[in-house]
Amino acid sequence: MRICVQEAPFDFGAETAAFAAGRSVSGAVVTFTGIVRDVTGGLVAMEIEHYPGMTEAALGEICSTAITRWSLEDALVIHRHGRLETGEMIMMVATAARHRKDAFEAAEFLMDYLKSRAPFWKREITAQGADWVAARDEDEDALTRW
Amino acid sequence: MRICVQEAPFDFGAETAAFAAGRSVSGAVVTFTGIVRDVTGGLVAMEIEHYPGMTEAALGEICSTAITRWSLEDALVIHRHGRLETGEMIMMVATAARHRKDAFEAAEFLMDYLKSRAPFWKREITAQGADWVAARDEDEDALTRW
Amino acid sequence: MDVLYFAWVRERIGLPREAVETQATTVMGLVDELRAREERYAAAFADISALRVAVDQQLADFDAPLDGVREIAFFPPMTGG
Amino acid sequence: MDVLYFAWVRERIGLPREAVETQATTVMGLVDELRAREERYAAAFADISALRVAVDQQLADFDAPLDGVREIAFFPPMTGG
Repeated sequence: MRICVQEAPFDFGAETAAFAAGRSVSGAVVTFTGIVRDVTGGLVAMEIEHYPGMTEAALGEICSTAITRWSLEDALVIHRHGRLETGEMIMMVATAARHRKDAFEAAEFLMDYLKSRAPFWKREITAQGADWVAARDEDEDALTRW
Repeated sequence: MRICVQEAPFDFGAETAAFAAGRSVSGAVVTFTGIVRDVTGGLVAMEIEHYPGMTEAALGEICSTAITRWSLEDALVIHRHGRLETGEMIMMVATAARHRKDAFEAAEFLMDYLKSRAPFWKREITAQGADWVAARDEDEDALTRW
Repeated sequence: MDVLYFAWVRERIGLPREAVETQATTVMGLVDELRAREERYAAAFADISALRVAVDQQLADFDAPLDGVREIAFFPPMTGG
Repeated sequence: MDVLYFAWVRERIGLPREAVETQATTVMGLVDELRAREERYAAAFADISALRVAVDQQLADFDAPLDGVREIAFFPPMTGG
């Protein structure tokens, strides 16, 4: 298990390659990457605030839960904070399991939980100013699946 | 959309990096990779036979269906054939969508369909001989989800 | 038309592809003609519930018509991924 | 104890962290003390259904006890990922 909370960009290709190459028993590797998008138009940048200390603890706990529940060989979470431009990668998760169903479910679980249970707060910077992104009911609802 | 059916290994890190970097509207990228595993013990290698022509057509059709159904910005399928050693990557898929739910579902759909509807046949080579891998009922059942 | 065999169907029949002259009007009619040829064909086609068929590279049913068809392939259930 | 504020809670109160002496025995008691201080606190804590709280870096409820607690954080619902 590896948890990285960092301001610097990460090398998605190198991270996925290293994660997959490190496997010894897994037949299935799933990755997810989130990218900053200008959905409404006019986005200049995204700023991500977090709670140092609690962030790492929360991600570690979510990751450990996933590893146990889906018998993962390994899991990886990288999440950036600070200022990100459109097109930059915000975060990634990777899961490795014997079977594809477990790798997929665990990756979706990690995403659902770190959306609503890891202490990050996004703010969208536009020409008009800065707005905190509101949590969406559907992100909270997604947790009921697990 | 890109479909590659090839005997040569592929560079997973480079492929995932290029796929993610090529996005303009997607906020979510999911990848899946399958790796040869010695599940029962004694596996020497895996041999994958396929149906040249039909393979590319079937993968293209499955991919197009996914792109339409989940409004994907893009999708990628790479599938190897020939002889593969334990630990080698057999195949990968990648999907890019605005939202994570679509990217995850489309990747699972691609996997479910190419397990049972793309003309590949796996044979396990052991010290005792070679055995064709039997299709599993659960792989066929997985299609009913879609 | 060209008839192709894959995986254990290919092994049981002993060749990957052959040109076949047929009077059959459906895939099942062709299967019956092949079964009547030799024991290795009869063995390969003994249980067609264990087989899949593609007609001109599209998955099809055994009652599919052969009119205008150029290529038929027989194989076990696929195991990709 | 240390009280931390994040996102718009931090902006509304005007500082990210402060040391607070409190007689409160629960998180809600602490919230009531803070509300009574100044308008900016009252505004930040006007609707606690819009807030989340962490006690010693673990998500908690507003009725959580403060006994032995060193760090409390208040923030809006999280938006990671």
